[in-house]
Amino acid sequence: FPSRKAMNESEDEPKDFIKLNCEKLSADEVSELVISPCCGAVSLFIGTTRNNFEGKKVIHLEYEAYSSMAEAEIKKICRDVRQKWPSIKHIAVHHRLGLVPVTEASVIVAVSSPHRVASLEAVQYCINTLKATVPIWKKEIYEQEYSWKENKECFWADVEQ
Amino acid sequence: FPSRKAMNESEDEPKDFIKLNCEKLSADEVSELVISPCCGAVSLFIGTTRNNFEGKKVIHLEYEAYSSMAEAEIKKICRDVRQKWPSIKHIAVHHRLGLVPVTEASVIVAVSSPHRVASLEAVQYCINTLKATVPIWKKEIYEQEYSWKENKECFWADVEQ
Amino acid sequence: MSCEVVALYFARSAELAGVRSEIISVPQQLTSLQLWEEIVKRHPRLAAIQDQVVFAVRQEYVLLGDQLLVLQSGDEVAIIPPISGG
Amino acid sequence: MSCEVVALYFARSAELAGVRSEIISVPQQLTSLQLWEEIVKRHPRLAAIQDQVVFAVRQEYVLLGDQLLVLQSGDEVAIIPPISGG
Repeated sequence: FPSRKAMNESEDEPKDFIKLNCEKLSADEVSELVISPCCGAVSLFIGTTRNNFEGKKVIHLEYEAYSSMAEAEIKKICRDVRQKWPSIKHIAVHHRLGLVPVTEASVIVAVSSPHRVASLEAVQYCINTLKATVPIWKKEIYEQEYSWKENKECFWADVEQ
Repeated sequence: FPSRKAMNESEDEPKDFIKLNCEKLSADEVSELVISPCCGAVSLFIGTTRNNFEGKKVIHLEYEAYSSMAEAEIKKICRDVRQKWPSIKHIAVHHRLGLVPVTEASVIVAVSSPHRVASLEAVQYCINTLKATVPIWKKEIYEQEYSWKENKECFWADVEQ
Repeated sequence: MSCEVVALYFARSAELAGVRSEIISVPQQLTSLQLWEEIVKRHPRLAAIQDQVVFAVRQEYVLLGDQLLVLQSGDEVAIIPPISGG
Repeated sequence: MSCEVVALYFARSAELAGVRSEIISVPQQLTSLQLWEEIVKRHPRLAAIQDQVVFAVRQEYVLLGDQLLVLQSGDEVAIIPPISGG
């Protein structure tokens, strides 16, 4: 039954790939994780370190996480994605921790689906929700000072800032 | 003036990277092209070859292009993107031609911008418009037969098909 | 007055025409539908896809119809079946 | 009755507390605001960010307020300043 085997989509069960560590991120690695023979679309979002914030020169970013809870919150996002877009196949969320130099990636989100609309919408939902709910913190380090950032998506952030 | 130099965003002038050839595509290569020190966001779309179409097993795809016009049409898309989302920095559109085996990428679109909404919207616009306007053709090769595909976005396609 | 244009065929139109490019002699001024008829005279099998093709004249899309084309020798005229890139 | 929970501090809350984790003894039942007051007693500098923090109790978000917490020894209680991942 070789052809039946190759066609059997259930052999490529939907998977969530979640990783938080200090390693440099790779778009190739993350996209390879989610590519599936029964999918025609992979959408990725890559968050990279900018060299400036309100006119101040950014030297690098430094990330820390409540890692076990962050993974649990990312799993919740994956579960929600699968409810909203049932055709989604694989989801990968890799977040780098520690120092991230300018132009390097702090986060890569990748989603595969048979057709493109689902993966495009889902990757947008993933990164928006990650910014609102996943306990990770970013310190922006300038030449003379630093600042803890606050995502505008975080509902308990100081609205006055 | 080292810091002024590093901050000078105009040194990283917006660029369009367009490539159509038979080489294997790389998400890393395409994302590296568009990453910019003044951007925090890169969005990618990767179109990959599926193993099935309406129950038929797909062996591989074969692409051909009217290359000079395809490049011109992609440049038009880039120009439109920059009008719609003026914050967009770099745009890359790589389309593979010739044989593309199952799970390999036929197209990668990548867009960078300071903040993520612009790049997420623009990458979606790019792939949607590419499918509607860029003269590239895909032949789907099954075990016993083949079929020339027609994008549903192509307005002069046979609606009856 | 006639001129020599470069006719280009792709995908299904190349299969039906049995050729990918050729020089053809056509009137300098004619409608796009008349141009199509000239081409179908050379390659009758193309008639099968008349409702599913457009031209690209000097790399700009032109529908088959009453639009007047003003051609010069060396111009590219491509027969464009439904596209499927991406 | 009191119990020993693991208090975790991150980012600005770790800077203000001067510690990243510690075992603290707290009542088994108290509101989340009372828990916050217990913690501010130990680390008065945290008072500066009272309006900008939430708890994570056993890794679930809890706002500072009247919500009653039922704690057990070993539970994780994290002080969560505004997040900025991505």
